Amino acid sequence: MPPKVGVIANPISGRDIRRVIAKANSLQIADRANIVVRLLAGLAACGVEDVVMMPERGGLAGHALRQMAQSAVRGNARFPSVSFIEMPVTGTAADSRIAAKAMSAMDVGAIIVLGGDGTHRAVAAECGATPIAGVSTGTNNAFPEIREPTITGYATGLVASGAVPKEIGLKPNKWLEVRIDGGPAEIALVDVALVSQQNLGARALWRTETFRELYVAFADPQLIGMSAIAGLIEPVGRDERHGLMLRLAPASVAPLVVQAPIAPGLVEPIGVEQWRRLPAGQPIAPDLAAGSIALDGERELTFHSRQNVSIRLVENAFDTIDVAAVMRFAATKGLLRERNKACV
Amino acid sequence: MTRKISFKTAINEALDLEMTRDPSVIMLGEDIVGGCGAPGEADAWGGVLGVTKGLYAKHGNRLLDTPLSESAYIGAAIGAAACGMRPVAELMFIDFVGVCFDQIFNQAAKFRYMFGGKARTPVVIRTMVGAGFRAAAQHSQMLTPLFTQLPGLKVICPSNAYDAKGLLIQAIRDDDPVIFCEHKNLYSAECDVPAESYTIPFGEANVVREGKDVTIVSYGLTVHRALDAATTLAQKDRIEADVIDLRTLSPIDWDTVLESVEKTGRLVVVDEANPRCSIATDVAAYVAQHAFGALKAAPQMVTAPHTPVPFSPSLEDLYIPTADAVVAAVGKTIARAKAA
Amino acid sequence: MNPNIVPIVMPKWGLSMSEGKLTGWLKPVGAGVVVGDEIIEVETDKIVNVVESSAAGTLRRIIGENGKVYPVKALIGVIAPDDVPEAEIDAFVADYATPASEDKSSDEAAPRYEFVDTAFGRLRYAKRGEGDNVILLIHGFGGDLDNWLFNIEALSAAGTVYALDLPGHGQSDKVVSEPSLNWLASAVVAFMDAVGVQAAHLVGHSMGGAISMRAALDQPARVKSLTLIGSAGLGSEINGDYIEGFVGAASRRELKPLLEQLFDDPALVNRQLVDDVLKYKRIDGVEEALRAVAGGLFRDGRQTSVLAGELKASGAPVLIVWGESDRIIPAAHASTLGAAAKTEVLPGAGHMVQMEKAGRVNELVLDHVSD
Amino acid sequence: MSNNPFPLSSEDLMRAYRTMRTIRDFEERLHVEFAKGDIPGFVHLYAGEEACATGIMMHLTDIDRIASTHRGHGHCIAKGVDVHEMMAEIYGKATGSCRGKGGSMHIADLSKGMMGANGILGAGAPLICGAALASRFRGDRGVGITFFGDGAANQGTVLESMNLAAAWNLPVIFVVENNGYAESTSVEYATAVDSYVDRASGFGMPGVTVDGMDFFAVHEAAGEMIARARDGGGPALLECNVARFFGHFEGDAQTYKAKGENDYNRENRDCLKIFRDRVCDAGAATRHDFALIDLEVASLIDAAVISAKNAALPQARELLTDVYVAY
Repeated sequence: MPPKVGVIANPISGRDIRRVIAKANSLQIADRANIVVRLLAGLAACGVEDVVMMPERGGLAGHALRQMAQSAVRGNARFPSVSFIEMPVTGTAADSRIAAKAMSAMDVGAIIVLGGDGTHRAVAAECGATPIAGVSTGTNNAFPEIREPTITGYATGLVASGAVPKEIGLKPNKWLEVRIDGGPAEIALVDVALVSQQNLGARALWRTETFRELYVAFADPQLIGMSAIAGLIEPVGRDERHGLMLRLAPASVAPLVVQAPIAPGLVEPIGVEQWRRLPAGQPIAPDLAAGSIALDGERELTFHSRQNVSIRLVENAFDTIDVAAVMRFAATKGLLRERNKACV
Repeated sequence: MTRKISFKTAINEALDLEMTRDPSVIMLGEDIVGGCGAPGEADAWGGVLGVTKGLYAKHGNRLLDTPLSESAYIGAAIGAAACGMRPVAELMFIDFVGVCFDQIFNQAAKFRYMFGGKARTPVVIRTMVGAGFRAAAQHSQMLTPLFTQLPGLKVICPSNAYDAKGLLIQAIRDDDPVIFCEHKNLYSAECDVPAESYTIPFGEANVVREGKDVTIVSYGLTVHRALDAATTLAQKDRIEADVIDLRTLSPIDWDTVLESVEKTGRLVVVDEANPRCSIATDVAAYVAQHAFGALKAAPQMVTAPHTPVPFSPSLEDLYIPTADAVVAAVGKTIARAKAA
Repeated sequence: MNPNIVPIVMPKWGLSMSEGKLTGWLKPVGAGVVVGDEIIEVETDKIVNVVESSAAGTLRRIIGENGKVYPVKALIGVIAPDDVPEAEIDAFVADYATPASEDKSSDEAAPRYEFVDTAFGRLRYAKRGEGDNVILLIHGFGGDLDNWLFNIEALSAAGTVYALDLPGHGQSDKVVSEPSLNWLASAVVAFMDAVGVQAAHLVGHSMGGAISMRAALDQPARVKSLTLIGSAGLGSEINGDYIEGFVGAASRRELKPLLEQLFDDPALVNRQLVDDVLKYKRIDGVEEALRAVAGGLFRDGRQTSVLAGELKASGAPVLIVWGESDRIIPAAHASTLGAAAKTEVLPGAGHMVQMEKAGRVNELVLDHVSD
Repeated sequence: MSNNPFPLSSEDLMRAYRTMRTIRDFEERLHVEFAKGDIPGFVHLYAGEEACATGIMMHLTDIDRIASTHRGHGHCIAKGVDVHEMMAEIYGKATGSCRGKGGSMHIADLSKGMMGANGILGAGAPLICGAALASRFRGDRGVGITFFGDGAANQGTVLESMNLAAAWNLPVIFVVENNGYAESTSVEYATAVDSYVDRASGFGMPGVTVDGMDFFAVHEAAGEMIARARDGGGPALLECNVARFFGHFEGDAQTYKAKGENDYNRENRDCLKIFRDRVCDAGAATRHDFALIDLEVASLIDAAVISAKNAALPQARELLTDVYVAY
C-alpha cells in the first residue's frame, strides 16, 4: 500500500499580538499555501500519492489547491492527491489537535506540521506514535527548524514509505508536562513560564516584570522566546537528558540580568535569581502561589493559591523526522538515483 | 489695496490668507506640494497647474500630498472636517469624482441631516472643471449638475479672479461641504482683486451687465461667452441683455433671475454641462414655473451637446457653447416674441 | 479758431475713468443753454451723472450717439452763439482731435492711487494739481476718496488737491483702534505730516466734516479753512436706520435701497456703484471697523459729538454746503452756525451733494479756498 | 472582591460586563420588537459580538473616534451613546439620537466620538483616517478606530485607507469583525486571500487575530495597539473572529449557515458567559454581582422601549431642517 502522509497547516497560527508588541513576522496565507505546495511536490517526488489535510476556512488549502490546479492545467503538475479529514472547523488551535488525533488513528506514515510552536505543540500532544515533521512559518519560534519545505517533503516521504529505516530517520524529543491538581497534562515542547499575571488576555508574554519561573526542555542561545533566557545562561541540547529551571525576578531587583530576545526584535533585560538543571521524570512544584502558565510562550492556564501545580520533564515523548539524517542516508544509499536505461 | 491678479493667483492667495488666519485649515491633494519624497526639490509643482505653488514654503506640513487614492484622502478630509478641522481637499479634476463619490454624497452631504443636525462638515473640495484644455473626455467635464442635484452640498463655480478669491474664502469659512469648481481655462484671466481677505456670500448672483431686453444666465467660463454675445447684440441689434453670473449653483439666487426675467421677459441659459438635467434645464424650468406670466418667448438653453468631451481641437471647439450660439438663442427669443 | 465755439466733451471723473457711455441728451439741437444747464447724461463704471454746460449759447451740434461709449475728452457736441456761421462749426468739428488719454502718457503710467504709511496704518490717497495752496478732501462714513470723483480735477485749479481714504475705509488699512473724532482727526493730521503738508483747506463730507472740525479745533495752525458738506458735528440728528443698515448690509439687495437714500435722484445709484461699496464692505475687518465707528460717533441714531458751539467760538472761516433733500443729516443743520459761516443749501441734491451738484459745489469751494 | 487578577479594576470589569449585557439585551429585545412590526425599515443586530466592541472601547475616551458599520448598535452603546436615544432613533422618534432622521444605520453622537453607523460598507475607513489626522494636527493624542466586517474588508476604500494610514503613520486601528459571512456569502467564496491580517502585511502594518468572543483577549490586544498608535507608533489591524447570533438583518432565515451553528455558538462561544465564568472562577466577582447588573440592564432596556414607543414622531417641519448649517 502506498504511504499516506498527513499535513496540518492551521491558518490561525502566527497571528498573535507579537506583531504589535514585538516585530514578529506575519507569513501571508499565500506564502503558507506556497509552502504546502512545495511540501507536496517533495512528497510526490518520493512516491507519496495520498495526502490527507486538515480542513480549515482560512484559505490556505483553497489557495494550495488553486495553485496545484493551475500547474495541472499547464501540464507540469506532479502532486499527490489531496483529501481532507471530515471534522468541524472551529478556526481555533483545537482544529490542529482534532486533526492530529484523526490522522494518527488513520495510520498515516507521518504528519507534516506547518506553523509555529503552538501548532506543533497541539499536534505533538495528539499524534501518539506517528512521527511529525515540522515546517516553520517564520523565525518567531523555537521548536521547528528553518528549512526549505520541498526537502522536508522529501525526507517525510522517504520515512513514510519505509525507504529510510526509522532508527535512522526518527529522533526522540522531550517535552514538559504541566498538571493542575492532578488533572490532565498540558504539554510544552520548549518552555513553561510562570508569570504573576493571573489572566490569559492576548496570550503572548511581554510584561517582563511578571516573569517568575521558567522551565525549559532545551535551551539554544541561537533561538528566541522564553527559552532564550535559559539558552543565554546555560545551553541545553534537544538530545540531552535534562532540562533547566530558572527563578526569575524583575530586572531591577535581580542579582543577574540577561538581555534576552524574548520575541522577534524584542530584547528585554530579564532578572534571574537562580537556576539549576531540571532532571527528567521528576515532578517539580513551583514556588509561585498564583498566576498563569504559559506553554511555549502563550498563556494557556491560570492557577490560584489553593491549586497544586506540578511540572515534569518527559523524555522520548514523541518522534520527529530528522531531515538531515534522512537525506544523508538517502544520498549515501543512492535512494534518489536511478540509471537511465536508454543510455546503457 | 487692489491689484490685477489672475484667477490662479487669487485662489492661491485665498488659501494662503485662510491658512494664515485659521490653524484648523489644512490642505490635502495629489501633488499640491509636488515632489514629496522625491530626490528633487520640495514644492516641485505646487499643484498640477501650479495653483498652490509656494504655500508649502509658508505653511509646511499643513499641506499634505496624498497618495493617488481619492477615495481615501477625500474621505479623510471629510472625516477631519467632521472632527473640527477645515480641510481644503483638491480633487485634481472633477472627472475623478467617480472613484470617491460615495464619500462626498453619501457621507459629507448627509451627515448633518442624517445625524439630526448634530454634525457639521466644513470641508471644501476644490476641483478643476471644464473643457477647452484639449484634455479629452475624462479631464474636461462640467459635472456641476451632478453635485447641484444633491442636498447637503454647496456648489460654487466662479467666473473671475475677484469672485474666486471671495467665494473660496467664504467656502473655507462655511460650515457645510462645498464643491468649489475652478474652470481651468479661466486660470490666467486677470482682474482687480483686493489684497485683503474678503468674502462673497453664497446664493447671490452677480449681474455683470444690465439690459432690458433679454436675460442671459450663466456661470463659470460661459459667463464670458454670454458677455461677448451681449456686446455683439448691443452693437449689432441694439438688444440690451441682462447678464447674470450665478456664481453659486447651490444655493442659487432665484430672486435675481426672476427679477431680471420679470423685467426682460426673455431667458437664455448658457451652461457648459451636458443638456439633460443640467443647470440650464433647472433655471429654465424654475423660471417657467415661477415667471410664466412674464415670459414673452420660450426660454432657450445653450449647452454642450449630449456627448462626452471630444479630444480633437476641431471637435472640442464645437463642444463648448459659443458667443454666436448665445446670440442665435437670443435671436430666437426675440423672433418668437415678435411672432406671438 | 473762434473762442466762442465751446466743445462738449466726455468728462473725466476720477482717476480711473478712461471712457464713458453717453446715455442721454438733455437738450435738443438749437436749444439755448446757460452755464450750469444739464446737457448730457453719462454713465461710467462708477456712476451715472449729468454734464453741465460750462458756457452759454446755443446747442449747435449733437455729435455723440445715445448708448455709445466714448473716450475721455472725445467731442460729444458743440455750443456756440447763434452768430457763429455753420461753416465755422463744421470746421471746428472736423479739426477736433481727442487729446490722448492721460492714463497713457508717461507721467500717468505710475499707479493711479498712492499709499503712505502712518501711525494710523497704511492710507491710500489721490493727488492732483500743484502749488502751496493745499486742499484736503475727507470723505464720510463708509465712503472713500472716489466720493470726490467730480471734484478732485476741478478743485486742482486752486492748488494741490489731496483726497484720502480714512482708516477703516476704501483701501486704507481696516483698523480703527479708537472710534472717536479725536482719533480720526489725528489720523488726518498724521496723513498731512506724512505727505509733507503743513496746512490745508479741509473739505469734509458728512462724518469727514466733523473730523475736519475736530482737526481745526485741535490744530488750528494746520487748518486754513473748513468746508463742511452735508456735515456731521453740527447737530445731534442723523438717520440711524441708514447707519445701521449700511453697517449690516451684506448683499446688493440690501445695500441698493440704502445707497439710494444718499441721492436726490436714486437712479444715479447704478450696479457698479453698489458693487464697489459691496466689495469694500466684504473685506475682512470692514464691518467691525464700521460698527466701531458707528458705535463711537452715531450711537442709537444720535450724533455723539456736536462741535457747532466750539467751532463758532473759534472763528475759523467756514463754508457750509448742503443738499436740500438730504435724508441722512437734515439740511436744517446748515444754519447752525448762523452768520459765522457762508451757507448754501442746494435744491435737487441729497446727501451726496458734491456728486449730484458737483459743478456748483466746486465753484463754492474754489471761491472759499481762494479767499 | 479581594482577588482580581485581571488588568482591569473591579469597577471596570463590571462596567465591561454591563456594556456587553446592555448590547445583548438591546439586540435581543429588538429582535422581539422587530418581529411585532413596530420598527420601521430593517435592523442589523450585533448580538454575539459584544466582546469585540466592548474590549476595544474600554480603552477609549470621547477624544477617540470610531467609525462604525451598518451593524452599529453595539459600537454605539460601547462608545457611550445614550440607550434611550438609540432606541427612540430606531423607532424613528423625535427623541432619537438623530431626531428620527437617521435610523438604525446612521446613529451617531459626535460628542462621544461616535462618527456614525454607516450604511455604506467600508465607508468609515477613510473618515476615521481624517479623524486621526485631525487628532494629530490638534495634538490631542486621539486615536481613530474603524470597524468593518469580513465583507467590507474587500472594499477599495478600506484598502486605500490602510495605505493612507500606513503612509502617513496615522493613529488608526482597523478592526475586522470577522463573523464569517458577508451578508450570506462566505469568506472563503468572496475573498481571494482569506486572511485579513495579510491585508495589513501588504501595507506594512502589524495585523493580529484574536478570539473576538474572549473579552480579555480583545481587551489586551486592542490595548497594546491603541497605546502604540496613541504614542505615534502607527496604525495596526485587529481581526476579531466573532459569531453573529442572528441573521444579516432581521427576517433573514439564515439558511446559508450550517445546521445548529447558532445553537453551538450560543452554547459554547457566548462572550458574556465566558466573561462571567472567568471572572467568577478567579473570585473577582460573584454570580450575584452579575445578576444585579442583569436586572439593572433589563429594566433599562424595558424603559427605553416603553419611552421610545411613547415618544413623539418628528414634526413635519423636520423634513426640511438641518440639510445645511447655513442656508
